[in-house]
Amino acid sequence: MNFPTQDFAALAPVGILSGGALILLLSEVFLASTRRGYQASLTVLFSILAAVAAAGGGSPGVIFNGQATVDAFSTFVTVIVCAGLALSALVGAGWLRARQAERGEFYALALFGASGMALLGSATDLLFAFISIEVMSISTYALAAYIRRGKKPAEAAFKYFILGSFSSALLLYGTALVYGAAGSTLFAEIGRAQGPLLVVGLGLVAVGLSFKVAAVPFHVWTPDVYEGAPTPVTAFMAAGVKTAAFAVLTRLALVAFQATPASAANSFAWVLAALALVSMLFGNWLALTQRSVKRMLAYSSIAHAGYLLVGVVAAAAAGAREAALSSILFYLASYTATVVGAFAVVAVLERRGRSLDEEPADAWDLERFAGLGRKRPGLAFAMAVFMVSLAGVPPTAGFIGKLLVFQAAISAHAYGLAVVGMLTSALGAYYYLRVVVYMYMRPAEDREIGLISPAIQVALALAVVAVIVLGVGPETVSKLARAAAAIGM
Amino acid sequence: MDNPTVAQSGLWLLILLPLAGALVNGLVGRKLGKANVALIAIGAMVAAFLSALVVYVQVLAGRNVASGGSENWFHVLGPDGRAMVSIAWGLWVDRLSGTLLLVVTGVGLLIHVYSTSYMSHEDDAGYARFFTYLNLFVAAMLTLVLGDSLVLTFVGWEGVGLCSYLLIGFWYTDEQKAFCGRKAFVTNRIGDFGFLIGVFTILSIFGTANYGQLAAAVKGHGVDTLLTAGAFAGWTLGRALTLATLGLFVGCCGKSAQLPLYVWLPDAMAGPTPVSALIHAATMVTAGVYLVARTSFLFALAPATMATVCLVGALTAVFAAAIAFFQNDIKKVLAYSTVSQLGFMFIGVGAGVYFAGVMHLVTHAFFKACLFLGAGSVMHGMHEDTDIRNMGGLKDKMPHTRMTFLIATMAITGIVPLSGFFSKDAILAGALNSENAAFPAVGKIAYVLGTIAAAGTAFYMMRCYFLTFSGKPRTKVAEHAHESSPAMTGVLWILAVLSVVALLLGLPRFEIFGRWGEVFGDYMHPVFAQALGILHGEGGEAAEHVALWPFAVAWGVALASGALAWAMYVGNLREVPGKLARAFPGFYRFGVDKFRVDELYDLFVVKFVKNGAWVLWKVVDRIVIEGIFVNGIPRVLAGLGRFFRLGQNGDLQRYAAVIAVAAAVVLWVVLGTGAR
Amino acid sequence: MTPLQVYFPLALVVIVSAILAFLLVGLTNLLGPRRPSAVKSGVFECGSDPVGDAHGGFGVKFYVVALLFIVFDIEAVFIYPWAVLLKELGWVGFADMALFAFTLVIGLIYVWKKGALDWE
Amino acid sequence: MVPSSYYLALAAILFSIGLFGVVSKRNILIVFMCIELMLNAANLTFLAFARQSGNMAGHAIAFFVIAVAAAEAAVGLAIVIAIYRTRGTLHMDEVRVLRD
Repeated sequence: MNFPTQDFAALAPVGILSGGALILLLSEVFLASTRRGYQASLTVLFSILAAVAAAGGGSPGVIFNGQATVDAFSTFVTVIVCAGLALSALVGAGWLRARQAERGEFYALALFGASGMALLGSATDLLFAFISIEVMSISTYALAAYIRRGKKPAEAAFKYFILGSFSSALLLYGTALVYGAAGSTLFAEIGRAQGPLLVVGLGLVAVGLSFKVAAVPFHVWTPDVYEGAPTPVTAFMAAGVKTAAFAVLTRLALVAFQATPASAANSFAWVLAALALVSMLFGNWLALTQRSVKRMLAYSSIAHAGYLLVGVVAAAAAGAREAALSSILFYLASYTATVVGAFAVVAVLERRGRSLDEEPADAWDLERFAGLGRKRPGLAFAMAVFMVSLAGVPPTAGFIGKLLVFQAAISAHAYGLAVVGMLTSALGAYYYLRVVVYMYMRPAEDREIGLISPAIQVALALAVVAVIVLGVGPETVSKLARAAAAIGM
Repeated sequence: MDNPTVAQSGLWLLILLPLAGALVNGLVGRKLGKANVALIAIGAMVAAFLSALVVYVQVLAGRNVASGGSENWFHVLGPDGRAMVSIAWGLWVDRLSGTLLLVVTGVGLLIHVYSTSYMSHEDDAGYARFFTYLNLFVAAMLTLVLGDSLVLTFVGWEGVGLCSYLLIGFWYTDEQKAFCGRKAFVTNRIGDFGFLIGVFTILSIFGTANYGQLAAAVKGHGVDTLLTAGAFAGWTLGRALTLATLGLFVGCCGKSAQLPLYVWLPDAMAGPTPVSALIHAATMVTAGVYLVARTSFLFALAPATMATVCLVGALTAVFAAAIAFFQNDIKKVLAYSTVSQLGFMFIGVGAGVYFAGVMHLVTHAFFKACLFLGAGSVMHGMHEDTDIRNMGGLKDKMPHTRMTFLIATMAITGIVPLSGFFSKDAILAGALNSENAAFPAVGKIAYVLGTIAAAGTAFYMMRCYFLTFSGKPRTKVAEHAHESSPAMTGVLWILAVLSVVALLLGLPRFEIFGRWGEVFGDYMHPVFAQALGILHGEGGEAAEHVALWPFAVAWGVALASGALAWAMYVGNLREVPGKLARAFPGFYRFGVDKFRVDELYDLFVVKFVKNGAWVLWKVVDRIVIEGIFVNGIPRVLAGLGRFFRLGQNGDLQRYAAVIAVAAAVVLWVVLGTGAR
Repeated sequence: MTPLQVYFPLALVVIVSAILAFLLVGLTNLLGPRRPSAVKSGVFECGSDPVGDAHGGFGVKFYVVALLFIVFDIEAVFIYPWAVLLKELGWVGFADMALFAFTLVIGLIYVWKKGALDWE
Repeated sequence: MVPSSYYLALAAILFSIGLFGVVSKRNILIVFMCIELMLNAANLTFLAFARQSGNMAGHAIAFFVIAVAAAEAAVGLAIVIAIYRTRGTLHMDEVRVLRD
């Protein structure tokens, strides 16, 4: 029996991320210093290292006897997750310092979470996926409760924890049933099994994953948790958790679609299509009525899960599979850049109480954005870019992503979903542009300009550049996405 | 100057110059002071106009200028489901887009100059904001015009919509104006949805959205060609293209304010007047006409769509003219007139006389911009009062404004030697002679409706002119009105001269005009050759009945109708209202001098026009669009949203129950269908 | 022997003890005299009225220690099968477990330095 | 020998009890315990199937699940303590600040 050196080497990005987390934990207790500025930089450094290791590590393929597959797909996901982590860490630095809460644990937890996400991107085994999900989720539960003042963070973490472990339990029970039906939890083996036990098991697993991607009706936790969690954490959740969960959902969906009985595959496609439909409708719809921008973004992330699910459904058709997969990956990349940027602006403008313990009721109200175009043209411009991208207006990243997804759906003959997607994104533009209207067309309520730090400025600049570059010159990234889509399942 | 590479690099410069102006003014404009802001904005426009001229020299020399085209923007899946096809960042100037290029940069430049004076009452920040949006708009409009694919045109399409939205709501303090912006937003989103459907359909049929490639793809194919690959396999080309072009036309209806999506345009008048002139008269609203002309070879393969375009245009022309009869706000009159004139353009492109539609687009840009800017000048003089009943006698106070307004009014009315006559009548004569494979009668119907609309146009425009400038001042404000600054009147004169000179474009093909006969049509012919070939058979041209009588009818109608207006508001008939008032004591109470005219007007209009048009307007605008789309749907959505928000009541266990029930449903579905 | 036979004595004990428990409590309830009075129904705490809630909070320290115990204790489930099979797994297994233990030790160091193990 | 379907049925019952408890019990700690019950029901299912098929993977999976459940319990308890600190009670009705 040889030491599986190569298998471990293939997971070098995960090693870098979790090693970085350990280093940050130790440095937090040993370097008892009041200056903690290095922690965010260190986190960014580790995420860059991990991304480089992932991109440079090649594609060794199947590792650990099939439990994971390190390929172009997982590399793409890892890089997105690392980008989301780095941006969120930069946002977190300024945000936490202003609340006197900057500690190494924050970054360590984020790094642990990111390592779970990176693992999830390469998971081809249900148990492996379950453990990766738990690594990711437990870190994000703790991150959500990171701010100990006030009622909201604890409540958000609590809801996230209870509902998250509830869905994990469903997923695990489903895994157990699949294990019973197939005698194994490897994706490759699952495809060969059949019978009602397998169908029920896969159904429960699908429910668990739908929870993680926040698809209606498994979205109920999203608005509350996104609102209550510290804003940088929300950004990280919206970007990273969604990306990782979609990665594994996509891989699993391909397995389920290829499951032997065609009727079962059909019914899974139906379920996913229904989830996509209601997610697009309800996500956009409920976002319409929100006055809190943070909560609006939470609903919008549900809607975007719907658009991504359209891509997953399109992947069911053999002809459009590659286009659909690459569109999902591109969409995830563009959504990560956009949503982290949008939450960064929310973090800047968040209303703070007079004392650290106070929680103002309307901390993220639309009024906070009134007159921003005059007060801070740069910040307003950045937010306008993010909103326009989320609305899917060209020439931004969001437009290309939507166009690719809908085109894949049409190629897969999912006309209904494509049309509903276009209609709901037309509807969605209303609430995104309402933010723009407030920024440019409403007089400011006060002269306060919010909290802005160099780190957040860097994060915003990077996000804006990414959104515009992905919109104007997406070819580099989408070529990578197409290469990654050719996963040999 | 005739080095093509210079022109090519100039193409991107054309878009980037106004964009750079917008960026500078947007980010630091409020600190620069008004003079510098104006300098930057106008400098960008001058440079863009000069680049446009450089490019146009190439086009005149018979060369089309393309830039990019090989630089990939992104790839989409081709119709066969395997190969990826590329959408490129490419710009393309031929005679059609070149002409629009000149209009956009030229008229845009003039309106920028005008605005420096018109907007001078704004504070520094507002001034910078205004020019930022204006420059941004020009950049987006140029993208729309120059883009060499439907996707790139869509980029500009969305951009101009966004700028229009921002500029309508420019004076944001007013709740009513915010609402108007919303109306524009909703109708434009409906239009965008249609546009996207069209783009996706075309992508699925041909696997490309590039105009040149599309033209090559349909070359040699007829309506009955069977599609073999892609999402529309098994359909005939004509059927698939009918779907695609109808989608595109819904987009055109939204952007170009056609029935039933026209409602936003009159409300868009809430924005500053130069904006109305640039965006809502000269450029953006004509984008739909441009799009139909640009993709003429696709529309030509879908006769049903052509008929729809033609009919919708004709109905809009009549309908909007009828509404304009009972408007008293000078800008509203002009707005409905714009809707009506856009209808004429659609008759042109729908009936297959593409060059006439485009020509009317150009001449309309000149005279309608002139009219709007004249209205702005009047509003300045009248202290922002826009009600023509309060004006009168301004001809002595504002001589320049009056003269230019009169010239432009005569142009739009169709008085003979001016440009509007030739472009409008080229459309109507062309429609009369056109043949539509799907609905043969459509050309004749459009001709009749168009002639009625032309008569209406002559009347309400003359009414507007006479009420504003003739007679005696009817209010104190009107007595003290003053002429505007040279920056404004100078621009007015340039536009007035242009709207006369543009007649050279439209001379009909009569012996006496020699080689100037239909010069614009000949010039545009290469652009539309393919579409005309499809419509009239390969190599064959439309039968050239250059009969004199349609022109004579049109001239007569315009003159008669204008004369009636003159008679009612200036001439002998003026006494009629007074006599009526004495005859019917009920009116006597209103027998004050300034109201006489309107009483007759009401008497006249209420009986014949208002009731019908008003009911229609009420139904379409207030109930269908405003009631259902603008207010109704959002209200229903918000109401239902509130209902569903009850579920989001913060109780964790309710959430868990929702998840559990949903999981049970999912299991039921997969078991019910999957396990068997 | 079938499993049933092996576990029969155990089952017997369980059944007997269960019967006994119910019997004793039930008989007391049935047979015992019952004469409630105000004094008897009143709370009794060394002759004085009770102060505060019986559900008093524990110090948060208890929870922290309990949490740490759970986490470190559970890791033993991995060590036990590993220890049984150590010979077969060889150096590969040793290296794996070393990595695992190393991570745990870093966690322990962190907890220690953080002061979570100090009772005071 | 007890048929493994008995174990499976027991696991299903335990899982359902846990699920029901999560949805209906108003005390946070009990909800918390119900979730642990669900996880252990899944564990039991794994073991039953492993025994049924003689496949050892199920046993290994159970170990992993136990470890994960412990980590989850640790974080969960910490969060419950945070709730108690901000609310002073462990009743569900107090955890409803975040809502539409």
